[in-house]
Amino acid sequence: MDIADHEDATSALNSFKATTIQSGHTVLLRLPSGETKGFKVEKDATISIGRVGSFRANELIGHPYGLTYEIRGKELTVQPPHTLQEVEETDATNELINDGEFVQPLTLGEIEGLKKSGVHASDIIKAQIEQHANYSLKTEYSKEKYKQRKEAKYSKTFSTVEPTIYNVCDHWFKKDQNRIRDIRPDTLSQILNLANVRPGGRYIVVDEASGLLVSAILERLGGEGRLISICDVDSPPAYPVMTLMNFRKDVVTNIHSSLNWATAQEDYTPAVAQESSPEVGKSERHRIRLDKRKNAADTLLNAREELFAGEFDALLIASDYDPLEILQNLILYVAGSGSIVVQSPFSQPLTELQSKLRLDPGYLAPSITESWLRRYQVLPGRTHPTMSTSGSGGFLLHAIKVYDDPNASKVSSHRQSKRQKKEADEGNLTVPQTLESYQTTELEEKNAAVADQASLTNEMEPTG
Amino acid sequence: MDIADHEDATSALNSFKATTIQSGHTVLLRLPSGETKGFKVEKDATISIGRVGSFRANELIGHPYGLTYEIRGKELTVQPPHTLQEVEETDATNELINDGEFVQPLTLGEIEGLKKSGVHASDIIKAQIEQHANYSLKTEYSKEKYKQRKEAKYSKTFSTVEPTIYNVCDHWFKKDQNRIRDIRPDTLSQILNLANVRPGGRYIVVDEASGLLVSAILERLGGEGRLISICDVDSPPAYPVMTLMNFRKDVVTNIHSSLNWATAQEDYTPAVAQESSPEVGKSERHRIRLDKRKNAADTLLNAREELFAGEFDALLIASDYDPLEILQNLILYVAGSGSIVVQSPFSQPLTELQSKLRLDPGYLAPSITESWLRRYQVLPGRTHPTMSTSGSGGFLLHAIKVYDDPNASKVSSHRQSKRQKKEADEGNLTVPQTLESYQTTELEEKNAAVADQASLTNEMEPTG
Amino acid sequence: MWSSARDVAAGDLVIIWQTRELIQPLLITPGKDLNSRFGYYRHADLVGIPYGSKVGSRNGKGFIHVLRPTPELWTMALPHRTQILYLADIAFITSWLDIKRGSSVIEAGTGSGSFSHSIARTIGSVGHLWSYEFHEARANKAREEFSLHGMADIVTLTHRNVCKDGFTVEDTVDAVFLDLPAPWDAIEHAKKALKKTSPTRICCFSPCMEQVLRTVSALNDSGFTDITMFETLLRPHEVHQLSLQPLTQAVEKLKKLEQKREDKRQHQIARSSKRKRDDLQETDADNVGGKRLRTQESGDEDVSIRDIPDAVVDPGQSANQPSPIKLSVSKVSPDVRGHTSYLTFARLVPTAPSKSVAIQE
Amino acid sequence: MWSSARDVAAGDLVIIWQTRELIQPLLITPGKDLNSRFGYYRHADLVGIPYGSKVGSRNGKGFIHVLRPTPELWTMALPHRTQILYLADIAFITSWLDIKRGSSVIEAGTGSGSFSHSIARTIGSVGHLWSYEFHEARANKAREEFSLHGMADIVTLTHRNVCKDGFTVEDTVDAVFLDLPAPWDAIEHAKKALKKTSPTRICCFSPCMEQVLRTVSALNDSGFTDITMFETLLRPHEVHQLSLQPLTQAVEKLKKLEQKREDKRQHQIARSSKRKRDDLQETDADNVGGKRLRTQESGDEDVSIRDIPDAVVDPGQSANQPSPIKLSVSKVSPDVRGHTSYLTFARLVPTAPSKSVAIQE
Repeated sequence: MDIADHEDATSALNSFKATTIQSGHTVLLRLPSGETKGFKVEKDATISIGRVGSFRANELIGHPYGLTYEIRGKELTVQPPHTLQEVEETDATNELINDGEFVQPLTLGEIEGLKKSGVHASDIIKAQIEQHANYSLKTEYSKEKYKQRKEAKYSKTFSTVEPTIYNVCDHWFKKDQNRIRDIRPDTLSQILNLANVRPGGRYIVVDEASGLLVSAILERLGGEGRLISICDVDSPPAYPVMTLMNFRKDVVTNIHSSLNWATAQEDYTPAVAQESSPEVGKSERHRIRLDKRKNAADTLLNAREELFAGEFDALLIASDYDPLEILQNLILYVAGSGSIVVQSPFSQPLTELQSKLRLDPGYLAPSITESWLRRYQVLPGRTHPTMSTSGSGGFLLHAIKVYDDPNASKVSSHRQSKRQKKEADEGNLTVPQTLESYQTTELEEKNAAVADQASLTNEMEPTG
Repeated sequence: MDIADHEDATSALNSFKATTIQSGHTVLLRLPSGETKGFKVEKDATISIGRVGSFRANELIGHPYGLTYEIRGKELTVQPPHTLQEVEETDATNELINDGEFVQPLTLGEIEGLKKSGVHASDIIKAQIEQHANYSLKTEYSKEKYKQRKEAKYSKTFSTVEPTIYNVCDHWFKKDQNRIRDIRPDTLSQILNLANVRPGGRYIVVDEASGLLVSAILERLGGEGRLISICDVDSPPAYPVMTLMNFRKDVVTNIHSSLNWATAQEDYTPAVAQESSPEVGKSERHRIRLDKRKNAADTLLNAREELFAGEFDALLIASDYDPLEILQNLILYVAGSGSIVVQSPFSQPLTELQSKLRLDPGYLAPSITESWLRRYQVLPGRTHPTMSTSGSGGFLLHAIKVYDDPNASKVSSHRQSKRQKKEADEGNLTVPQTLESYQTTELEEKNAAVADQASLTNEMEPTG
Repeated sequence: MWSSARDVAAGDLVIIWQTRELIQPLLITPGKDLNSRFGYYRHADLVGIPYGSKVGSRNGKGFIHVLRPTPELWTMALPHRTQILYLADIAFITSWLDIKRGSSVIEAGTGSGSFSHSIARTIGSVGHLWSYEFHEARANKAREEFSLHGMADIVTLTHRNVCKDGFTVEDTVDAVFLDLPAPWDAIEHAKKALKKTSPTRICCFSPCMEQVLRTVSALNDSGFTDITMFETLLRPHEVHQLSLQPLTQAVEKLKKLEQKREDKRQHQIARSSKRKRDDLQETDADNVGGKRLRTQESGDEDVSIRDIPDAVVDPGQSANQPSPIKLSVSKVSPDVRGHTSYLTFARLVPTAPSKSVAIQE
Repeated sequence: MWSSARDVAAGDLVIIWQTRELIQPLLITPGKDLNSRFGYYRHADLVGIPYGSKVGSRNGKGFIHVLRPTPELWTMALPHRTQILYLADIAFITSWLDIKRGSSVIEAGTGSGSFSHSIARTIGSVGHLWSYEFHEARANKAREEFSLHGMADIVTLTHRNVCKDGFTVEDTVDAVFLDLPAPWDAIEHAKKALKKTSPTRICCFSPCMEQVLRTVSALNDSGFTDITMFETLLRPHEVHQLSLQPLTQAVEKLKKLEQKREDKRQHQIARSSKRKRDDLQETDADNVGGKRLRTQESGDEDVSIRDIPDAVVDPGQSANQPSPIKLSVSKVSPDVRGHTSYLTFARLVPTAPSKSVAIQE
């Protein structure tokens, strides 16, 4: 890797994110229903998770993420990890069970009584099962389903969920996929890889996905690199997704700056920059305010300077504004060979964009992809895709920024120093080793023609 | 079923399609590569299928479809059906095989020699395998793959493929999916079911899918019912797909008529109908020609009359013309509660159409669906989805034709005879049994509002 | 099966469409009433109206559509006795098994009859369906239903455990469909029931992969060929109206917003008032709040329609602004059924004819 | 890893993009030439140009784009020693396994190094990848490659059969990725290698379902939890220009066509010529032929653009006709990869802390 300062990088890493639960974290808890919910962990506060129960936050602080707990009173007991249980098939079928006659033997009142008397959830279920008239007639599959349903209802256990970008994205996607523009964890992972997001890299992002892209890029930078986000409100918005990441704010401040569509214009002079009068001799309070204002102005001016200097590694866009206009505004600041990734919940805006970009020699191989994801249940003997899946994870357009040479396709055009020319003349004509496979490749069209038909081929997945 | 004449129906069925291969049939053959190709079977002719070999057509005539043959000389031998072979895993891995060192021990000349001397394909493969230096080091999986590749190359076997609509659609989809507008067998099956195509039914079709829809509807009618197709050329086109179905022409003529977009206009008088002068006393040849012309005119006028009389069970559209205009032309002839199914290779034209139809009270619940299909390899121990699948099987819009009552949503409006009124007044208010589940259904919105949001719900697949 | 007359008659089974989520069968029985959330109707009022009619309620509380039953509507309306098969699977199975007019078909089990109705429609009165159900109460209910729907001549329903006792016909059917927990136990029986003189087909419907693996093995052992497996789904698409906002407009709005705030600040400095400190922050907070609120709204309604604050734009100016690009777009609905079942298919090849087979015509 | 300078320098590894199907790595070695179907280039000419430049060939036969390597481009350009992992799987695995800056990761086997490059990029210089390959020649080639690409500090490559001999580290890594024919034999070894103080993760990459079932069972037996399985794919979309023809235009054309033919016929009758008999038929045949030809053409070029015969329309009239609706549309490419592998994931839960654990900060 071409990263210079190894020590600095390490220390930034260590301080970017705590590996255990800390006071002030917003922690995702997985409830017995399978749903995840975010809870603020504050020292000495009580966390209440509905009918599952409540407990003191201190019980979690200092623990690694990912453990499962049972609430007993206000106390938490760490549970051993849950393993799969083999379902043995018996000769029983559902043949003799009459539909609609599946009577629940314990009344609601009885169950509440058992729960209050501190009887363990698994015992309530067992009691129900034993009294269930038809239970022994049901197949093992039906029994298992029944048990799971009951367990979700009476269990007093929960797990803490590590704030990985996968988990946070998954949580938001299930909670409200509109707010993150349908970006599913798989799509997000593709965005990050297509944009070559890496520690030390420099990126521009237009994030109208509640901060999901900003969060994901910051997580990948891990404290090393730069991110400039451009928003359509005058001050940087509070990103609801970022709350769950529990980044250390000081590290984020170092690597992340925010501009808006006005301050991101080179020909625009922000009001703060117009300030000229030093206004000396005012009150202490006034001076503090002026300092603050000065800092904000400096931050803004630095971010502008940095943006306009360009040479960013990639530009990532998830926005409802016309993507072509966004590119026209920002493409200038992307380095040659840098990536452009545009996300949309619908294919149509990207279709329009692609049909324009393919005519622009400044963009290489603009292509549209849709991500497809399928999750499976893998319980022993009962492996199948989950019955309900998300319909769409959104669409991506990817292209590479290139520098056109209008003459290149017609005549040869080279910058050549004398020294280079000499070397070249002396050089032998052997094909380099890394290209040896090329010699046998059969091509049917000239590259100019092929490049025109760019969209008709699968760029990212060559058959091989 | 409400079909009157049982005997007639049966005889029509028996004569609609031969169950064995007949002279004149175009028969799909599945070649060792897995590809299917159509061949004309003519008595006493020779059928030549490339390097697999050639044989006399008579060898197939009278045989049921679906058999596998081996060509030996010009003769065919029926082969026993091929069953799956369990692959036993050995301890061998590919660990010790060097890439690129996979030497073929028999030269091409040697193989040709073996083939000419009449050595059986499986023996050639065996010989190759035995001489293959690394063969025993390869895993059983690799061996199997290798064997299959070789088998496809040297095998002299083929199978006849029954001309089911599934097989014919599959053949065309693989051969040239553009010509059938991306209609995959699964999509086709949905079109037929959504349009409620059944023996005895009456249908209108606009088929620019090389006759795939026409063929599929005729196959489903099985000789009983009516089909009017509307084309954009003045005479009925020759449908390449229909050639493979091997329908009996006389039966097809009875149930299928064709109009074009001009002759399907009520206010247009076709030229043939303008004929008035009897032109008596001409030559025999001239009279035959006139009779022919008279028949064509009668057929045309009858088809027009039938179309304009309306009450068709469904309208099926696969066309490049604006689907809204097509509906405006033909919706009149669809019976109340009849189905409209519009197919497109792209979602966009259907999106536009749906956004218009949902505002038109003459269409109930216009909804867009895309079919998804996945095929699996199920070789023992090697079960997985096939590596390459078709990307898209096209999109469907489905709606039900209804008669609007503009007052219905505001005030009650009823046609009511006195007798009916009396009965109703005497009737009790009990909810009919079939609606009992309704009473417990929780609805959150009025139906008017829900109907407006038609597109937001999954019509065909209610969760249940 | 059901009425093919233009108009509804007493005794007809009709489909009452209230909403997409509320589609119910109704046996037209003059004298009875239909009472629903969407109003009050008399059966007698429906007699004589054409199928497909929209009918307003007597009490003005809503309306219904009176539809002619089809197997597809029946699937949406039927009383569930079990998990049922839906359009995509039914249609695909029908096609692969080459079920058409005149086909002889076996299905086991009958379940809620969703598949049975579709097959009966497709084979017509010259075809026949043998349907088997091992659960007695369900078998009885299905038998009543088939009779009520005029399918008694087409469908023979038998209460029977086919895995144990096999089928009631031999060398008779063109196609077998098995929707059973252990289809492998019925495969040899199915082979007996299939015709041997023409190509025949079988389909096993199994939700889990382990069942598929065992089924494939049993099919292979019984001499079935071309064993293959499919999954098919129907992905409903939602239609949205999308408007792509022009960016230039956002730039102008933001510039104005900032200028306004700056003017306010300068004004305040000039006045040297006491309330200085909070102003800037308030504006910030408002703005952030406003942004978040908008996002939520658009989340609740339609993610695609997005606005930047209109309050700061002079209405007179918008005419000069580029107008947003309007598109009618679609995407797959979020709650797509992700899996119904694996469909394992196989063929049984007819016995090879002897060389002396006469050419039939 | 690779150069992050603006301009290409001698000794850089660059990616030469000729077409989408022809993307090749090139080590810039002034003195050498690049000779391809798309022209003749000297390495020396590429030194000093900015990355991303389009370069014309010296002999005017075409052009290339000179790109900066990324793991994603490398995946498209690399010499295949084995089947390789592609973007969709790599990205998803990276995300689920929470691989990021500083992560310690194991992969087995190395294969063609497609996954290795992506992981090295993502973990950065403060992370580490232990990569194991059981095939000696492949291991040696990969080692050379990693060294050439400046990854030697990040990746430790070991030639080893990990199923038999296990891994070389213990209690060290955050994530394990197994791309092996029999991953179940390596799962206990993987457990040893994983850290025990924080949540860690494993992924097994298996093309067949039977491998998945065995892997799930082994993971469960070894105490891994939250076992789940995914498949992911990238579906490339094609963009087409669609024009919906107005139907009224077709109607007019057909009317004119028929009138023309009728006029011709009447004309012929009037002339009572001998050649009567064939004319009508000829016209028919021509027309059918024309239709079929058009269909084929549209099949070969673009199915969406369709025309009815223009010959019969007066050019002057078309201005009055409604114009076709033009749409820019897309659909999934016909040749989508339908399956790569099943991705089986599981977590290893950290040991529970004792109650006395101090609050770390």
